[in-house]
Amino acid sequence: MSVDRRIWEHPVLTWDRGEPVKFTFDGKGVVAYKNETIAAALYAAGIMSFTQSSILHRPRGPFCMIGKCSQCLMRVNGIPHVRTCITPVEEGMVVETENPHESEFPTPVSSLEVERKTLSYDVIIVGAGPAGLSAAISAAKAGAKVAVLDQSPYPGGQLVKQTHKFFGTKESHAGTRGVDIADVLLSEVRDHENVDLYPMAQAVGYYAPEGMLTAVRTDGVNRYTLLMMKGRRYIVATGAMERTLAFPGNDLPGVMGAGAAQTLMNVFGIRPADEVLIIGAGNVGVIIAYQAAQAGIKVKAVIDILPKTGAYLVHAAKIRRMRMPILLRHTIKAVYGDGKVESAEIYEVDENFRPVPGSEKEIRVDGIWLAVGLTPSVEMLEKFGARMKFVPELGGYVPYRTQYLETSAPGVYVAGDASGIEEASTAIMEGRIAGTSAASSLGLGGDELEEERRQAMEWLDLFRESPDYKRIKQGIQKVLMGERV
Amino acid sequence: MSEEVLEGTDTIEAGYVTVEDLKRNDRIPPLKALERAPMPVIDCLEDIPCTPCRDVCPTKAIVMKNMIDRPEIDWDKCTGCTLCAQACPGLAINIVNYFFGKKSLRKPGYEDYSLVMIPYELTPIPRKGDVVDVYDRGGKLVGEAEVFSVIKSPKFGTVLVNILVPQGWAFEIKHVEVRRR
Amino acid sequence: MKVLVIGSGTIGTSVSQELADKGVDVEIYDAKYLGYGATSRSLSVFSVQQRDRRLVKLALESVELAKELDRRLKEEANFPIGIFGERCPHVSVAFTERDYEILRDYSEVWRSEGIDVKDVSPGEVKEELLPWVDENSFYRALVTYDDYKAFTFPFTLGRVGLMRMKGGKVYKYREIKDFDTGGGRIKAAVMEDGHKADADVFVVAGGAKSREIAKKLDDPVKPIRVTTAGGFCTEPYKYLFKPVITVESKGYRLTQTLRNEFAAVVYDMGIDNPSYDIEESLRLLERIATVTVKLFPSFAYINVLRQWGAYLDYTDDGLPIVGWSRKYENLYYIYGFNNYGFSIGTAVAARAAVEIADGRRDQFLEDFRPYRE
Amino acid sequence: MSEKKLHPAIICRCLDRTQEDMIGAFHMMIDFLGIDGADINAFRRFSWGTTGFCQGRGCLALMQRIYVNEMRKLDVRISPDELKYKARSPAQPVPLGIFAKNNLEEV
Repeated sequence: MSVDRRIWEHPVLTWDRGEPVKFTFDGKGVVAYKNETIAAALYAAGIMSFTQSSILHRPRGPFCMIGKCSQCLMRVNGIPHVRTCITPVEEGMVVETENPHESEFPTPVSSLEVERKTLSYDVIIVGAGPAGLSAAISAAKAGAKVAVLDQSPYPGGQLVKQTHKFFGTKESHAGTRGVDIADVLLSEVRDHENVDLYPMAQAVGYYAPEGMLTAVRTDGVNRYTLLMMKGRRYIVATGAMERTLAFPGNDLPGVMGAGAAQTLMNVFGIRPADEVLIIGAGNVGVIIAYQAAQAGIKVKAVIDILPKTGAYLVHAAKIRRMRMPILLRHTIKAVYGDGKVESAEIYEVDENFRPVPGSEKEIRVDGIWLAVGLTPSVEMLEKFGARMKFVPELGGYVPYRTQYLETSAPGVYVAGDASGIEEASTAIMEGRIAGTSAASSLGLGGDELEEERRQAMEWLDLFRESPDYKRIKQGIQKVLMGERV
Repeated sequence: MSEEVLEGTDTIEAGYVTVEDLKRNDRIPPLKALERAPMPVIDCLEDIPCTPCRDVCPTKAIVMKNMIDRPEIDWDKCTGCTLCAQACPGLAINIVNYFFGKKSLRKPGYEDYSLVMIPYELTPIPRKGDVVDVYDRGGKLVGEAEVFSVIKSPKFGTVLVNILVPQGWAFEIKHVEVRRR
Repeated sequence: MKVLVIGSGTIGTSVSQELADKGVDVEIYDAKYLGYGATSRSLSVFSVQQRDRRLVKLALESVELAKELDRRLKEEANFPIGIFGERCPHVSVAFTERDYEILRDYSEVWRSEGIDVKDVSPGEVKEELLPWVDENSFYRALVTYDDYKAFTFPFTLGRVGLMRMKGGKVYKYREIKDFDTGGGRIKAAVMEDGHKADADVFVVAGGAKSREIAKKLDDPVKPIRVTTAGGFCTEPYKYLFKPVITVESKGYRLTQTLRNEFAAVVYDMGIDNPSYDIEESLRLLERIATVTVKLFPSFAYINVLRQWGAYLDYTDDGLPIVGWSRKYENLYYIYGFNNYGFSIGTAVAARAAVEIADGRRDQFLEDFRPYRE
Repeated sequence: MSEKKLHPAIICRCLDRTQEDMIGAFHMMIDFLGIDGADINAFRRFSWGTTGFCQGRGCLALMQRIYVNEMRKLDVRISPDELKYKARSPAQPVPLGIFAKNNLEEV
């Protein structure tokens, strides 16, 4: 009987996995489902080690599940270095492990098919998370012709990975589960005929000499569309990137970012591990701990080096009452295992973050999930030439912006976590501000648009009155520019 | 190798809320209100920008001037309709029908029993008649109890588990797990 | 003697290190970080396929000097990687008969300096050098065997290391905004913050940016054109692809680097671009992609990891600008290296250092003087 | 605790650079360039960090931390704004052939 790590019973989620699809992995047959990526299907079959590292020849497995970390590269149909975590399975595919550095040149079984499209829009939005989708809706309501690009096959950003109901007010879809908010926003986007949504389209760059945003849409392992897009306005809503940690064994298969674990569990319905240790007891850490329980995974502990959880009490309380230990002032010493995670050693620290002698504990786990914070994804903003500043309150390098979220690059707006790490609800409001502002700068919309923007700005002001957001407010002051005329 | 049993830090800093914390924050409904109707016990002790409980309340019994304020309950206005518990994103609200045994159930031996409604989003989902282990806010086993009824909130999708427990447990308990069917 | 060198690219670091070796007190100033500009965007190939006899000679001389530099880095500076790679064939591809005729003219220049040139058919290229090539994609090719691959950064930064061992200093992110002049001399370079750096001799080695400096000094040196170039680098693959490929008619060059990536550059000879911002360009990426896929169809699947833009300093006669200023007696120019600064810079810098430090005139450099017609 | 094989702490997964390698590269950079010549770009070059498959998405933040910590040991305070490094296009590796035109004459 082959291994099947798929989740078939879940209190909140159901999955449309699609028809069964067969492919081979290193010569052995694997049964997957049409809506899975290669990496997801392999994980479901119990395969954790995907590739071998270049110099130390260490086994590696997926770490990010969004095509960034390069730990899932394989040879597919004779094409080396395929990012299997974002490549959908196809019937009859030949998938092979490789050491990417010893990988020979491509011997593809079929030639590359590329369609080139030159397109013009009023507003082009990069990122279809809560900020990008909200921006699209607002700009479209004003009558703008809008394009939304998203690298993932399942637009909605981090919303699609959230099983819990969200805080906020009804204006920000409070009380609705993240995954359902994504559906609400997406269906609203689809109701507007003047919005084109491009899933699986990775923005490659903005080329100033040509004044063109270029994106590549993946239609299959050998089929792509090159989108060359001219926008009168651009909104960058690229969200955030997970931070990582250096500790011995941090590259063993089974160690992954919280986002990767969520993608496997909640997007694909696959158990990434049976027993996990979660590092970081902020909101992300305790929320994935609860999601793990929903997926039938045992959480051995949630540890945090700080003396206080950064999470909301109600989220932390949910896992405490399920007897999941939250160990404060604890950090990871090392992860052990032969080819994959087998155990972790943690220790306690004192007020000065020095190890407490003799406090080491060993925990038997097969998964380590890192939830140690987020950093704004600002690459596209850099390509547009927006001026940046390091603002610790906002999580890293963020762009200068006006109160209407226009950056120092004229006509380029920012919204959501890319402007500073906050929440989905603030991302929705920032999306509305950026969307309405972009449209209104094009002379579109009227009083109604102005009113929508005013309400969103007022809402954000009230939201950020919360003690947890005072710091963020201070951070924003550091990068706030005067209004652009 | 033997493995140490891990226990979490028992402080409010680690998400550990006690009945004492609730009492200090006036979250335990007064007896007078409990005699009139089931009442919510709201474990929300932070200034979260979050308003669904207020917005859903048909009698405006939950007062929150700004979105970041904590919910304050006007015990006189509350009718015990349970909508706030269904709506709460933090699963932070239990509904305690304190005098259920005496006033509604009228089953011999259950006079001092309460009916506690717990929002639930885990599997296996308890079913009517199941015996469940009952835990307090810190995950300490309080005892076992019988599931009186289970409904799924039509509007919010959250499962609501009603369990019969002695009155003494009514405010202590916060979590259940199926022990046997 | 104290010399202030403006620019820390291939030329600036080479001159500085040579000067430091001669016991001169050297300071390098760069407006950006060390090795910024065309240097960090080059393919780091020592190529003998130059269009002029004098340049071929300098290229051959550079290889010998670089070998010595490599040895010194390993032995004196304990730098294990060194800078030097392997000798490699260089395949110049002609897509058309006309291209081929132009190439043959160049090859006469190479031969005249004793370089072995083979004139080969597409089939022979596929058989002997490049099994991945589409033999129907081009007309003919010329092959030489005297090029060398190297690492760029150990080259420039290694030079800085050797220079510092002799007491030299480096200053990055210090853009020189102006000069204090008087009595036909430059007294000091002035930074944005008003800081002044004095020296006995000032050396302009700022690549394309040298044009601005000459303009600021109102010195009527030979004009240069500043043109765009672009490049890209791919993910690493097994090191199998030894040759360097050049398509002269497309201003294109590709190779697999010593780091196992494929890297290619294209030169855009046409436009004089007044901006010195380094911008990525879609057009140049398209040219690289089109030529690469035309020659090697299966490389369509090779992943582009990063791309870059660069600005190059071209002269109309294709020779660099090297020598003393006529206007300021303590100002020395060394720039205008077209697209071959890496190939010949080592030799030119060594000769220039002799002129600067010893006051001797190098007859070989006479053809490169700043005021020639 | 029984003895177990201690794995290295990997900073750059793409090119297998451990924490130890990175610190070594940092000091080699200081030896070569001095504190005046050192910066995050030179550190990238000496360590080869940020130049692999992920283009720094996995390692840059860790490298910045190492850079700041090691500089602090040399009594140099580094402001994070000095550590900014501009990532180049493409934002994610894409096959070269996507950009190829059919006709050589067009380019």
